[in-house]
Amino acid sequence: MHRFANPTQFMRIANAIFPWVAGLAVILFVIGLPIALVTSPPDYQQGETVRIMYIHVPSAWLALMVYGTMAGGSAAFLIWRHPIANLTAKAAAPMGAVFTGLALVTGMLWGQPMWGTFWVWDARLTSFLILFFLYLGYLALGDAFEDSERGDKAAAILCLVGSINIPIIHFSVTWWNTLHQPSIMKLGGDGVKSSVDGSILLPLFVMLGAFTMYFFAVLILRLRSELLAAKIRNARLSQAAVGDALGQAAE
Amino acid sequence: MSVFTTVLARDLRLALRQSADSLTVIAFFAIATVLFPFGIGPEANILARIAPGVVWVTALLAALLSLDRIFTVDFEDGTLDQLILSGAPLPVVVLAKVTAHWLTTGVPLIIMSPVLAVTLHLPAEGYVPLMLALLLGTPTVSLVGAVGAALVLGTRRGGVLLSLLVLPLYIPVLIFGTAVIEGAITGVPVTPLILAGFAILALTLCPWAASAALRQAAE
Amino acid sequence: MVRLMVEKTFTAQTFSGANLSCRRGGRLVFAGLHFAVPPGGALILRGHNGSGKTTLLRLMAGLTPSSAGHLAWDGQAIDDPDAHAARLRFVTHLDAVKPALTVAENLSFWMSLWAGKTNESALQKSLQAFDLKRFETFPARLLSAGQRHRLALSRLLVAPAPLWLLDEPGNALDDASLAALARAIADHRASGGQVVIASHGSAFVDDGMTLDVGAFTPTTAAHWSEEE
Amino acid sequence: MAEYFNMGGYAAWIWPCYGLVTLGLVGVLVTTLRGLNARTREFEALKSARRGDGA
Repeated sequence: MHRFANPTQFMRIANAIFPWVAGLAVILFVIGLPIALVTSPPDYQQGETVRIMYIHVPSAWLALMVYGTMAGGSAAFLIWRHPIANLTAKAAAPMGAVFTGLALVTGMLWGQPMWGTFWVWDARLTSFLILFFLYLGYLALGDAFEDSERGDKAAAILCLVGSINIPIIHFSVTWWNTLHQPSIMKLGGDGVKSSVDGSILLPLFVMLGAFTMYFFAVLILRLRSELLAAKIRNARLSQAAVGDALGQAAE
Repeated sequence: MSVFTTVLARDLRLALRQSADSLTVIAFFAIATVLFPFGIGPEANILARIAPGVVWVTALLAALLSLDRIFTVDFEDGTLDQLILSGAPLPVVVLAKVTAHWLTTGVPLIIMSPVLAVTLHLPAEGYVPLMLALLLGTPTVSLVGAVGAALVLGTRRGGVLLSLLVLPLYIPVLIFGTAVIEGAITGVPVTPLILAGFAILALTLCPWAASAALRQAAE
Repeated sequence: MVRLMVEKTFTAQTFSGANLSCRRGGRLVFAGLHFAVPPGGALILRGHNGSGKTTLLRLMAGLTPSSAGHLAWDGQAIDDPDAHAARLRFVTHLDAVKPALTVAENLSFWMSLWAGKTNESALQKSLQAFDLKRFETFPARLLSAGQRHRLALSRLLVAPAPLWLLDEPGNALDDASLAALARAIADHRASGGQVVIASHGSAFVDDGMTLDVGAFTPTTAAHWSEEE
Repeated sequence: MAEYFNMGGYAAWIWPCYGLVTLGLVGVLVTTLRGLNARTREFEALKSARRGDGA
């Protein structure tokens, strides 16, 4: 485990797998998009709108997976003080917010033809809306300190608190939804269940894979960037220290 | 005296000497609730329909306004350093401070709530559930809020940030808090025990999370 | 002035630190720092602004973690911050005085937190040591900056602890108070306690060891080599 | 062809969905690459400045 805590070694491994991950992402998108958009048949219930599912479900899946990654990274950072774990959480967070936003927007655009309205207080949409706020809170807190290292720890604690709350929030919202709108149709779930059919599962899984590989590839790039930012900060600080020492010597 | 009672007694004494702080929170609760009839119109049946939700939402906002009192002053005047160095378990200190916060804001909100419910024409069978729901829900509000308040110590724009961090986490309490009241009115009772469950869960986790946040704030 | 009676002799233990480094805001403040304070000893921290005197004191208190090296008490590495906290008193540049409480209430709160109970005679002695007796029932908001600082210093005496960490304790003090502080430190050391003082001016002791924290500020090369 | 783009009458929802997702994914990738390039340049500049100092 501690082998990965060393930034240089970790990045060596990450850089070694990067071409494979990035290549796989490209290949899966090249295969998946034509299947999703052209060759796969329309669903017998939802018609052509089922094509939205092939990007909505992967976005939603990544929205959750990124939060899981962040929670794991935050825990590892707080317990073992792994700097890389923290950088991973930090690098992943904006992507998680984007995926959550995309899941919400595609859900709304799917809801309009299905339910005749852009927004229903469906349990899943509502949960994702709250998840989106959790992401915004994490990003805002990490950015709110003058000393970025302090923001790191605060954001990590917040991330863990949020990860304990996500199941509670989902349970509450689901219960609330059944209480108030027992007749509403569930988004996504029925689409998948009512037609467990190869013609739908194939594009879905290829797109899930493509999105996941895209996430890992961009995550590695963002980690590189975060590490460089840390190095630049250190270099600048040491310049400031030298400047101070020169000033002292001149006095 | 134990650590808990020592810290609790001091915070209560401070709150008593600066009672204007608590009164401001109650005043906010009243004013914010009274705004709703102006925004929605004075029809009694509409107000009665939204009364449980309005009381809960304004109670949450009022509690939110008072959260920075828990740690900010102690952080700024050096008391927090000394509390961390007291040698006492920090979660116990945190729990004492949260208890003081609940006694000085949560309890006044509970006492005040029936008065405001009257102005919103809450049906008679809703009053006891309203107070019970607030009694079981507000401890969670104080506990979760304390974690947020500890996290934003030393930030720019702490107050606005605090609301962004904490309000999403209050949604479960809001859902079940209003459901308990509405259930009593519509005759489909909802158990308030789930609110007690949230409170117990918050009680077991929040003091530790807040302690971790306080330690990193003092680093 | 009442001379403080030596109430308790602390069991003799050495407080030491080995190879300490500390990062603040990504900057390596000092590195490879060693110190040892024997029972009854005094350590004076010197150094220019930003050399890390306050950081070192906070590290000694267990508030700030060290990025390398460790602190030791009686040769045993300190791993329980709460146990370490229980044997030290830390006077920072913030006085931790509550304006709404009286002087006596301010003191007795910390006394009951540290000692588990309030002891009227110890309270009176602490008040007298820094000439605060006549303010006993005053709300602390009426005190001047110097008087508040004396109140913070009087906390050192309400419950005995062997290790005193003092950050610029002479700030805002008049000559009489400086003398009172010097006397309190001498009594504390006579009873086997030790003291670490970060100070620009008066050292308060004439036989203390001096540590120039500025000498441990790493060079530019160290910053880079640590990253690469 | 026009019939394909019509998506059975659902074009107004399907194409914006794909457009927004593409925009999101490409946008994240582009901002990441730009940040990475800017930081790489800055770091190289700092490094060469340091060599110049002979520090």
